[in-house]
Formats: sequence, C-alpha cells, structure tokens
Amino acid sequence: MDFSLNEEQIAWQMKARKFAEEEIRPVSLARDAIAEPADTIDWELIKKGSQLGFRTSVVSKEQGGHGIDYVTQALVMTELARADSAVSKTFSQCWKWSHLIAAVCNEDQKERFLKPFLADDTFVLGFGQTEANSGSDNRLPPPDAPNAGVRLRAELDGDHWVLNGEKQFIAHGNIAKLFFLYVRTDFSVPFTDGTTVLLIPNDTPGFSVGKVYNKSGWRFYQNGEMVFKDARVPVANQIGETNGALRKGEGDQSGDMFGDLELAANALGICDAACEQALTVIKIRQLRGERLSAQQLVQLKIGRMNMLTEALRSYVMRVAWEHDQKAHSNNAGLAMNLATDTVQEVTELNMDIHDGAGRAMERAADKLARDAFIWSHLAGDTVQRLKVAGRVIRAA
Amino acid sequence: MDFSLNEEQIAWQMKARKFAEEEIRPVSLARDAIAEPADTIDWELIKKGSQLGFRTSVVSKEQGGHGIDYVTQALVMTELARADSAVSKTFSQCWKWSHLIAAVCNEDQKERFLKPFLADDTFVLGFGQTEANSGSDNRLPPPDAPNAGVRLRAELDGDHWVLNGEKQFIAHGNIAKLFFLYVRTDFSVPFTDGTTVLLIPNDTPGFSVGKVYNKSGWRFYQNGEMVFKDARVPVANQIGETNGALRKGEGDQSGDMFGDLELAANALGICDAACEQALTVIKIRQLRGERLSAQQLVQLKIGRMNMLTEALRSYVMRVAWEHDQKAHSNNAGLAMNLATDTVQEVTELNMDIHDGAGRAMERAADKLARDAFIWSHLAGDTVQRLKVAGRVIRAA
Amino acid sequence: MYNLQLSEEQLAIRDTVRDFVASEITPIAVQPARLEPFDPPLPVELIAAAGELGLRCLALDESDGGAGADTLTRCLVAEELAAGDVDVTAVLTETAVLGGLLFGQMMSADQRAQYLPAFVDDSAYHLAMAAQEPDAEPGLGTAYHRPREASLPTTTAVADGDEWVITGSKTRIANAPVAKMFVVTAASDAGTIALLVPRDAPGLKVSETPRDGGWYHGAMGDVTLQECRVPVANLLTGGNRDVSSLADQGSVLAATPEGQAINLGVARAAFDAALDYAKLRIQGGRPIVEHQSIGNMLANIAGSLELVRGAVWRAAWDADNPQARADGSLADIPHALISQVAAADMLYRAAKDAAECFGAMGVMRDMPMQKYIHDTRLFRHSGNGASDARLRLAEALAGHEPR
Amino acid sequence: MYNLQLSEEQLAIRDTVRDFVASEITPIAVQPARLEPFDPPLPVELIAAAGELGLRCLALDESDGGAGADTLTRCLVAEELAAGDVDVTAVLTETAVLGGLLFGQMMSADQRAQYLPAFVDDSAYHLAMAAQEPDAEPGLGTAYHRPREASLPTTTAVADGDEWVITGSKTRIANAPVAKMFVVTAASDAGTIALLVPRDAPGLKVSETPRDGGWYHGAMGDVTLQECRVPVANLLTGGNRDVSSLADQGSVLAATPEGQAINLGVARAAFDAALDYAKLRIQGGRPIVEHQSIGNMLANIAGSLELVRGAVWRAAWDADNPQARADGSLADIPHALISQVAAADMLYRAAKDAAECFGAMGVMRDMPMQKYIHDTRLFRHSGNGASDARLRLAEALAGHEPR
Repeated sequence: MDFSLNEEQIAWQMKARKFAEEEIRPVSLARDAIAEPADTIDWELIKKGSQLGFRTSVVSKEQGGHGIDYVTQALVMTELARADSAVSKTFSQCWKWSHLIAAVCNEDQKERFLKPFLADDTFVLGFGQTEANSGSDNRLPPPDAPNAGVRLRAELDGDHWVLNGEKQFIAHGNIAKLFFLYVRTDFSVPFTDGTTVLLIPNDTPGFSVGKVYNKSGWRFYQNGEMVFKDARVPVANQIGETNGALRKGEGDQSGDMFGDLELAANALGICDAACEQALTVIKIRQLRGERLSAQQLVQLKIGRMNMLTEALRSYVMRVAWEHDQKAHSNNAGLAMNLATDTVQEVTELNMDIHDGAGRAMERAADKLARDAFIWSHLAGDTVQRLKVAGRVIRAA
Repeated sequence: MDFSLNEEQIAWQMKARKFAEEEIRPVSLARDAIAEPADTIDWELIKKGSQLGFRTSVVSKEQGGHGIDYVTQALVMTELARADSAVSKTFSQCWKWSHLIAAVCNEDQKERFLKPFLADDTFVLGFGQTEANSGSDNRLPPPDAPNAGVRLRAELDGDHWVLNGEKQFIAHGNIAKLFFLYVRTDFSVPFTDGTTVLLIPNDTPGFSVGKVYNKSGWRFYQNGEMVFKDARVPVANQIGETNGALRKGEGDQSGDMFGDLELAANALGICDAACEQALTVIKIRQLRGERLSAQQLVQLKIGRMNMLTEALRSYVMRVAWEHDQKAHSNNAGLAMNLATDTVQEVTELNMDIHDGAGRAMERAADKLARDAFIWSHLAGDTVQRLKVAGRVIRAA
Repeated sequence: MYNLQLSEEQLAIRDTVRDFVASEITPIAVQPARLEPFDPPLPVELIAAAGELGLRCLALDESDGGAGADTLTRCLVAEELAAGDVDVTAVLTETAVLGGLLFGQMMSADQRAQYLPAFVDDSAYHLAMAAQEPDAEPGLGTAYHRPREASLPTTTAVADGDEWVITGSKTRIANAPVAKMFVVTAASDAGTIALLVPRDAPGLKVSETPRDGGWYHGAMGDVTLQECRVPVANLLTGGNRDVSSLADQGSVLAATPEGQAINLGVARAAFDAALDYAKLRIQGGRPIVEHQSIGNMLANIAGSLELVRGAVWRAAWDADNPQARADGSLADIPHALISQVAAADMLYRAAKDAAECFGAMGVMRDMPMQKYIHDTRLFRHSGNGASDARLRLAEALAGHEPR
Repeated sequence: MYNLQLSEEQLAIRDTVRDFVASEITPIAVQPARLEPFDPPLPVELIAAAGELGLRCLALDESDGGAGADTLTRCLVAEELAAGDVDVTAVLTETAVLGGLLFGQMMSADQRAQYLPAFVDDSAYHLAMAAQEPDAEPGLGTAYHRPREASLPTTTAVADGDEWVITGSKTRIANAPVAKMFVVTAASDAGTIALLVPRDAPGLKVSETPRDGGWYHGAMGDVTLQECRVPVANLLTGGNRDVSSLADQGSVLAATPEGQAINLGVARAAFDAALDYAKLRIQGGRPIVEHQSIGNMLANIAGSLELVRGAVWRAAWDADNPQARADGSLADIPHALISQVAAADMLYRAAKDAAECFGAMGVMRDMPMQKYIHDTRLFRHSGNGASDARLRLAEALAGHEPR
C-alpha cells in the first residue's frame, strides 16, 4: 500500500499545475462568457499546452509522445480541470483516442495518422457514436431491440466505405482533424454485431460539420453535429474487423475504461476548485462582523466538501493504479458514477457558501456548477449507472 | 502509488477472514438477540480470537505482541466487522489503548500492566471519558465555557489520587480489567488544562460498575457505567504530567487518530456484509418469475451500495497508509465522517432490496442497520463533523 | 373554497385523544418493557380503554354507534395515538378502518344486522383482513408497465349446500391474534370472493407471528383455514365497493393515509422529544438548540413533518372528495402513493436525526429514541416498500392502465 | 372545515392564465434568445399583455379595479405564469404583491386617491421596493439565537419644509428598471420610515443591473437618491401594517409564498417537459417512461412538486388566515419558511432530474431544460439562501424572540 507519487509523476503534476494557474485560469471565465459556442475555444492556449506535452502525453515515447502512466494522467487531468474542466477535457479527449490508436491501429494507420497528430499543435481527435435516435442504447445495448443503436450507414463500394447519415453531440465534431467513427455495416443483426470503426479525416469528401452545440457548461469544449453525404472513406481506414467494433475480446485495453477514469479525475479537479473557492470566501467575507468561517453551518459544509473530494481522490488514484496494473475492475465505472454525485454536491455546497442577499452569485462558483451538470448524462445518469451495476452483478 | 498488499498483510487478512467466517458469523445473530445486555459477550469467542492474536495485534513484537502495521489493522478490523461489527470493535478497542500504552506509559507501567494484558486472553482494555454532563464538550471543547468537560474529581492524598464521581457510556466499562481514565484534577481552569489520565485496574477499591447499557445495535460490545467513591489510585498509575492529558504536543501518536481510522475501517466491514447480503438475495429471490436482479431499481441500488463501499475502502486504505507513514492529515477524521454516511446508506439500501410484502425483514439485514446507527454519535454527529471541519479550516 | 381549518369536532377529537395519550398511554409506552423489540407485551388494557373512547368504532356512522369520522379525522386520531404507542394505534386503526369499510360499505343489510351490535358493544372486538398469502408476489418488479396476469388466491372456497368451505392459508395478517372477525379472500367458481369468517368458525386457526426483533406493529398472525365452514350468507358482496379492491397485503393500512399518519405520529414524538431535549441539554455553555448545527437539524425535521402531514392530509381528503380531481383543484395523480413515499423516506430520516440529538442515549433500548427509529424503519420497509410505490406512481403519471 | 377545493373563481383565473401562457407566452419563451442567460431581452409586450389580463393589479380590491385575489390565488397565477416565462412572472408578481400591500394596507386615503388611478390605468406602471442597501448583512449567521442590534438604513431622510430630502443608495432592487413608483426606506429622526418616491422625483436615478450570466429574474437595478425630494405627504404610515415589516431584501417576493410559487412553476414546466419526452423517446425498443429507472425519477419529481405545492399553498392560506393557528388547525410555526426551504431544495433537484431525462439535450442553451435548472438554482441561492431560512425556522421552533 503506497499513496506516494514518484518523481516523474510529481514533475508532471507540477507542470500541469503551473500551466493551469498561469495560462488557463486567467482566461477561463472570459472564455466561458463568450456567447457564440464555436468561439469559446482558445487555440493559442491549446498550442501552449500542446508544446508542454499535454496534447500528446499518452502517446508512447517510442512513438514520439511522452508515455505517461495512468496515475500521471489522472494527476494531470485533475490539475488542468482545477483551472478549467473543459480545457482539461479538450486535452484528455486526445488521450482517449491516443490510447485507441496505440491499441488497435495497424502500422500503416499509425504512420498516416499518428505522425501528423504528433506534429501539429492544433491537431485534436474526435470520436463519433451518438445519433439522434441512438443515445443511451449505445451505452446499454438492449438485447431485445435489434434495431437500436448506431444507424449511420456505411456500404462497401470497392475499396471504399460510402457513408450516409448524421452524428449528433460529437465532442470536437467541429474541430477535430481525425475522428474514430462508429458506422453501421450490418442492419440485419443487432448493432453490437453490426458496427465497424473507421478513421475519418476531417477533409473526407462528403463530410461536413453541421450545428455547433451551445452548451450551458463546459463551454470551451467544442461539440458539433457531423453530416455525411456519400462520404467516401478508404477501407484502409478501417480499424479491426468489419462488424467487430463492439465485440470486445478478452483483456480489452481500449479507451473505454480510460473514459471512466477520465471523467472521475476531471471531476476531482472541479471539486478541488470548489473547495478552494469556498475556503477562500469564508476567510474573506464577513457577516455581522464575523468571518463566515465562524458559522457552524459553514464549517459543516466545508467539512462535507472536503470529505467528498478526498474520498473521490482516493478512489480515482486507486482506479488509476489499477489501470497501470492492467487490473481492470468495476472500480473505474463506479468512480465515474461517484464523480457525478460528488462534483455536483460539492459545487452546490460551494454556491451555498457564497449565498448572501445583496450580491449576485460569483461567476466562478456558477461556472463550476454548470460544468458539473455535464456529468449527469456523461457519467451519472441512470444508464451510466445501470451499465456499471450490470458489471458488478455479473462479476459477483 | 500502489494499492497492493504485502504478504504479511494478506496473511493477517486471510486469518481474520477465516476466523470471522468460521467462528464469528455462526454466533453473531444469536448473540445479537440476547435481551440482557451483559450476557451478549461470548468469552469463548474472545479467547479464540485472542489466541489467534487479534486481541494483542498492535502491541509491538519486542513487547510480546504482533506489531501489525496500520494497513493490516484496517484490513483485520474490516474482515472481523464483516461478520460482526461489535466483535471487531471489542478486539480493536484493545488496540486503541495498546497504542496508548506503547506511546505514553513508562517502563514500570508497561511492566505492571502490559504483561498481564498479554498473558490473559480475557484481559480487555477500557477508556473512560464521557460523563452525564460532559459529552460532546469533550470532543469539541468550547473555549467560552470553562466549566465544561470532565468533572470526575481526583484529589491528591499522599501518593494516591482519590476519585469521586461517575462515568457514563463507557465501552468495556463492565468488563475491562484496566481503564485509562480522564479525571479532573484542576477545576479552576478549562478542562483541557485541568485533566489528567490515570490507569485504573478494575479491582481498584472504591470503583464499582453501575448500569450495563442496553444498546439497540453493537450488542456484543459491552458498555457500562463506572462509579467511583473515594477510589484510591496510586500516583504511580498516572500517565504523563498532572493536568496534561489534553495538552497535545507535536507529533502526537496517541490512540486518538487510530480511533478515527478504526471507525472507518469497521464501517467498511459492515458495508461489505451488506453488499454481500444484497448480492445474494437478488440472485436467489424471485418476483413474478424473474430474479430481483432483473429489476433496474434493484440494479441501481446494488451499484450505489458498491460504489459507496469501494470509495470508502479507497479512503480507508489511504488513511491507514498515512498512519504508517506518520503523515497525519485531516483524512482520518473525514474518512470517519464519511463512514457514517456510507454505512448507514448502504445498510438502508440493503434493507430496501430485502423489502417485500408477506415476509419479515431478514434479521441479518436489520442487524446491520442497527449496528450502523451507532456511527451517528461516535463518528458522524454534527460535533464529530465540526471537530474535523475545524481541522480542515485551520489547515487551509 | 380552500380552507385548512379543522372543524370544531375534529379539533375536539384531537384534543381528547391527545389528553388520553398524555395521561394514559405515554406513561406506559415509555416503560422499558414496551421499548424492547423482542417481545413487548401488547397493552390490551390500553387498547380497550381507547376503544371505550370510541376509537375502535371511529369510522362507523353515528347512527351505527360510531363517530362518523372521515378519513382526515381518522388520520388526526392515528397521529395522536401513535405519538403515544404505535402498537395500540396499529390494532385500533386496523379495526377502525376495516370496520368503516365493512359496516359502512361492504356488508349487506342482513350482515350488518347480524354483526354490528356485537362489534359496537364488545370493546375487545377487532377485525382482520386475511388476504395476504404465503409466496404471494404483490410487488410490481419487472411487471412495471407490462400487462399483468390476473392472479387468484390459492385459498379456495367451495359452495357446499348452504355453506362455503374454505381451505388455504394466510400469512402475516394484522390483528389476527386479536380479531373476532376475519375477512377472508378466496378463489371460487366466480373468481375472487371475500367471506366473513368469525373467529370461532370451525376449521379456522390463528398462530401468532413471533415478534423476533420487532418486525411488525400491533398484533400479527398467520391464519389457516382447513375446510373452514361459514354460511353462504357470509359472502361479502361489496355493496358500492368492488371486492377485488380489498388490499392484497396483510393490513388494510399499508397504503392508506391512516397508515402514514401512524408513521407521522411516531416521527412527531421523536421530534418533540428532541426539541425538548435540545432546549434543556447544555453543552458549550448553552442549550444545544442554540448551536447552529442542532437548530438546523431540528428545522429540517420540522419541515419534513409538515411536508408529510400536508401530503397525508391531502391524500385523506382526496379519498373522501373525488370531485376535487374532476374540477382540477387537485392534480389527478395518486396522492396516497405520494404520501406513502414521502412518509417512508422523510419520517425515517426525521426519527434518525432526532435521535442523533441525544448522543449515546439515542441508541439505548430503555429509552424511546431508538424505538422511534425502529418503528419508522419498519414503516419504510413495510409491504413492498417505497420503491414499489414509486413505480406505481410512475405508471399513473404515464397513464398506464394495468391490464 | 378542511377543504382543498379551489373556488370557481380561482379555477377560472388559473385556466385563463394557463390559456394565456400557452397561446401567448410559451411560443416566445422557448425561443433561443430568451433561453440565453447573458442578455435575454425582457419581453415588455408580454408583460403589458398579461397586465391587460389583470395580473398586474391582481391583489387590488375589486372596488379599486383589481381582482381582489388572496395570497393563494396569487400563487396559482404565479405558478401558471412561471411555467411560461419566469421573467414576465417576476416583474408582474412583484408589482401585484407590492400593489396589494400599498394600496390595500399601507397608503393613506389621500395617497390612494393620488396614485391609484394612474396605477390601474397604465399597463406599464410597475412598483419597486427599494429597501436593500449595499453592504447590508441581513443574514443571521452567528447572530443565530443571539440578541441582534437594531440597524437603521444608511439612506437618510431629512424633513425640509414640506418635503423629505432623501440621500443614499439601494442595490439590486427588483423591478427598478421598469418601476414608476418606489417605496424607499430611510433613516429619519423618528427611526426607519418608508417614502413613496415617483420615478420622476428629482435626484432619483436607476441603473440597470448587468445580467452577467443571468443571476436575477425579471428586471433589476440599483437606485441612487441624491438629495431626492418628495412631498411630506409621501410618508408611508403603514395603515394597519408596521412599516418596519417591509422586506429588507431587494424584492418583496424573496420569502413569500408567491415567490416560491414562481419557482414551483419553473420546476413544473421542467417536469411536464420531461414526462412528455419520456413518453415519446424510444430507447431499448420502448418509451423511456417504461424503463423503471426513468419512471422512478419522474415519480420522485412528481412527489416533490406536490409536496412543495402543498407547502406553498399552506403558507399562502396561513398568511390570510391567522385564526387557524389560534385554534390549532395549523401548527404555530413559520409555514412560509418551511415552504421556502422545501422549494429551494426540492425544486432545484426536480429540475435537474427532469433535465437528466433529456441526455445531452438537457445542457443545450437553445433548449429549455438547462434554463429551468438555472432558474431553480437562482431561486435556491436568492437572498440569504435556504440555510438562513432554516436557522430562522429553528429560532421560531425554540421560541426565540430576537431582540
């Protein structure tokens, strides 16, 4: 049992903290306040972070990246999220699919896609699954509804797949230079047996970006609609077997488990920010001549915020360690679910502490709560909980 | 970062699990159902556990004990509590004060008290602080109420302290062979500056056991009233300086922090038992021809129980590791507070899962919830939370 | 016209019961023997004394010798009584509610003539609904929003000359040990029927359910019917009420406002005790009610009690005033289920928080607080629990008609 | 006699407002520009149209040209309106409630004669309570259960001949940008007084509060008074109501049932949207309302709405019927605080859960769900928040009399 970090882990943590403090935090609230959703991203910030290694952190050293371990990944995501959760997610979204490139792409694909990804500070990655009528069904495939799930159609035409359909709510849908796309390649079977993954560069003919989504939180983090009209993708861009995208084998090491850890670690950063804001305000603000910190109810809230946050940190670090050990358990999913409850309660308590007649809510406190609500559908709605609970029950 | 256990830790864990399964679990529900509170303890069980080392686990090897580290202590408490939380506490209550003997007793005292403690399988330890009008004030000393706190009076008469007064709600008050007793030795100052600790053997003249308390949970664990009438205790039994009991120095390693870890680790064992009961019943019991496990609401409860339990486990192990590192933080107290919320919610969810018209609640599920309510005043009432929150705020 | 004023009669009944509880019930209810979960004696004398006050016949029409109490008034009484002793309340309320149903709605004129006088006159005459059967599965479960197969009781009733012959068993029936009359549901050629079965009918046996840690309130027993014979005249036709609407649980109170009101009374007793104690107990040099943390907790409990009371009273009034849904004064949703869910969740929490104010005394078996927790916990897990009630509510919201 | 039936008039007003909302307000309220938190335009035409319907003068006596609506009726209206547009509702309800107070209770006959005709005739005539001052500390905090020092406004009023000269500033005053008449509190030689200050009084200036992410509803502004002069006749004597009881917050609605009813209307709109969507949205081969997990959540929301509605209506009726506390029909505790706490906690949760049913659509700014969350969150953190209300409730429970 050892909770200590090694020197390399601490070095990355400190580098992330410095970047977060000096570069992200100063622009975070202003970016959040930009009304037009496509304008909230700050490419200069992305470039700076990329040059520090945050975009390509998880690509292995042999392949030209930094090869940081999962514990370090969790630390970095938390530190970045402490300044701005959406910025942290913008970077880690690239890691999510970097993991996938390393795990499942063939050498040709790595050559064609990994190299430009490494070379270009503005090259971010995306992943397209959700569609208008294929949302939670993708997460919790219903065994008794064969028509559920991915419906974006891909048909083989010589050495190309021809794509028709749309994807909705796609992270980085409007800015990524490369997408991993789930397409339906067999409609005669349930989608879990009829889906294929393709690599789609953003200059693919027939692909266009639709609407850019205007979210209430995570505003820096881009999200768009993807439209495919007879879009032609070389079969050489196919990952794995046809119809095999969702048939997971033994010892699967794909980005999926990372996604659970990612949302838990990112939420932890928001919790840290909320605790920090709350501890600051209770020592500064006075009420009837006494600091807020003199009030028992304020103290109880501070205690609870820190209790929930430190419990989440303990769990996140355990999950990260398990990932490094390739000892995947149900813990990643459970920690992701917990992150939802924790980040929402902690940010709400922070707002409670900021309450006071005669003033508007602090924008910074408001932002944390808006960002935290994103977890509801990504990490903690009943579908995400049923999915994880199913694993627990099957494992018992 | 390393969550793995070493061989010795695993060995103790397995030994505790075996003892819990084979010896504690078979008698637990029957002991719980004994109406007379003084009769619920099973001395044969204590002897067996003592012979396996569970009573004297934390006394150092040099002193004749086993010297297990804090991580191992946490593991053992959890395993024993999984079969019966009150039995686990009966053993660990001895550890709590073994820590104190090791930390603060002089050689003469160790000779006189540690040796018989080690030699006698039925020698259990106690600690007396609470009094009728000195409850939460002891935990959260009010700076503006100098008369608060311990009032059991000790006056010096030659080489003896003469004690008059009563203690209430004292764990092992009716069965311990040796007590650590907080006595008020100066009424002219706040009790934090006027309290002394004495070692009191149970055959001290003038000491008698009053009422044995009849608790709704933790029934195996004894609790009694202590009455002192001109009880004479040699000054040689005094620990530390006169009036110095509550003046904690730097790097204090007394039982206090262990107590926080203890309640968190014990609660974890109850949570494990609740998860186990729930997972068992949902696979056995049917409703309208389908297993309970087929119901989404049951699944959500199972997920939540396991999520809360595993988060607590992560936090408990982190705290235990911190103790071994002598890196005391606010985490022990926060984990203790969290344990209250967790053990109560998890045991309530277990009862929810057991609901069903036409049958009584399982006695085993009922017992877990009754045991869990003990945490309210020991670990999670507002006083225990304010105490911990105060540490967080002062440290910030 | 919206009006929360209770009638003079309601206030008078409430005051009478409150005085009775203070003088007669509470002194006995707080004795350690009654706070013990394993085998507390049922205080039959108190039940009889409360019966003499009219609480057993509360729901009978005044012309029948009752108080003509509507559902809300019965809730007022149940709350007051339960703040004293939950077992006394459970027995009396079961009989009172069932009595109102039987004599007021479901019996024929002949049946009334035959049974009413003894019921009114005999202060030990209690009633029981023997519907629940072993291995019954009334919970919704995965049948949520699905067609549900009709199910018949396993207990059978066969006509034999001028008698019904009943065979079967019923389990965990409230009031069984003290009941002089049972309503027994059974499958017949004509589907489910209900029969009036006097205690002394040949072939009827009652075994008291072991208390075993206290997982029921009042009195409870199993009922076995071995070729038990009753006259054909004992068929309950239901009058203006469908026989199949009879509860399939072991108590008529499980999902009624009166049942929630009992729970409310328990939690209120816990709150009253905590508030009194918080004003007296000095720590930190002042009464603990003056500590923010304790005041905050007491405020939460008080709020919960008022919210639940509002829900229970609304459900009670709704039960007697269907016209209010028709004109849109009340939302057309199952208010009884809402009050059941709110009571199950909020009152248990209230009792626990109230007990927390007492520190270690909150867990002592010779003190009332632990019993309030136990009692509200028992309500929370009664029947199929609050989760089931929520699903039934969800079906109603969606307009689902169970087939 | 306890009765939850609404009067025909109440039902008629509710239906009228509901129809108006459906036809006039909702189509505009769900336009993306109005769902945007940064600078949504105040729909002044809608406010005027609702005023034409009588909603601005709701609380005036019928003889004064109003609807004579009691507190409960005003809550019904506020809930219906707010289910359409919370900003429209906030402006109208502030004016309606303050209008009732002023013209019904606090003005002298001369003042009424002078100001009533214009108020009734001018559909753009709004009212504002200018009491809250910068750096005021109305929160209880560590003053819980302690003696509280009397505090005077920093704004001063000095008599000068037949005029009052007022100097000071007021902050975050609801309706300030649209008000034609202000009630200004000020310290005078005789203690705190309240003065009627017309919009065009010399020396009065209003600056609109930047919306800045949407942390208020309706219209809000700061008011500065620089040697602002009004006739001595504009002193508000209070009639049968103590002037010092005027809210020291920026809105008269902060702790009133009408204010909670607005919050309730928002949460109800969220629930209605979620229920409709859950019946339509197919996943797993069937409408998601047929998934236990979604049904369970909807049942919880429906329960919360009913509990809060019950609490708000009880508080409303309590405000108009003090006799019910005297005779023990209602507990003698602050029902308005209970409804405030319940509304703050439960409605925010309800809106969040409702939005969760929509998946990613629940966070989109061009869709209503995120705005419902934002709006209920704003109510939760309005004024001093629910924690403060709980402490005030705790003081009342303990019988504490603040000095």
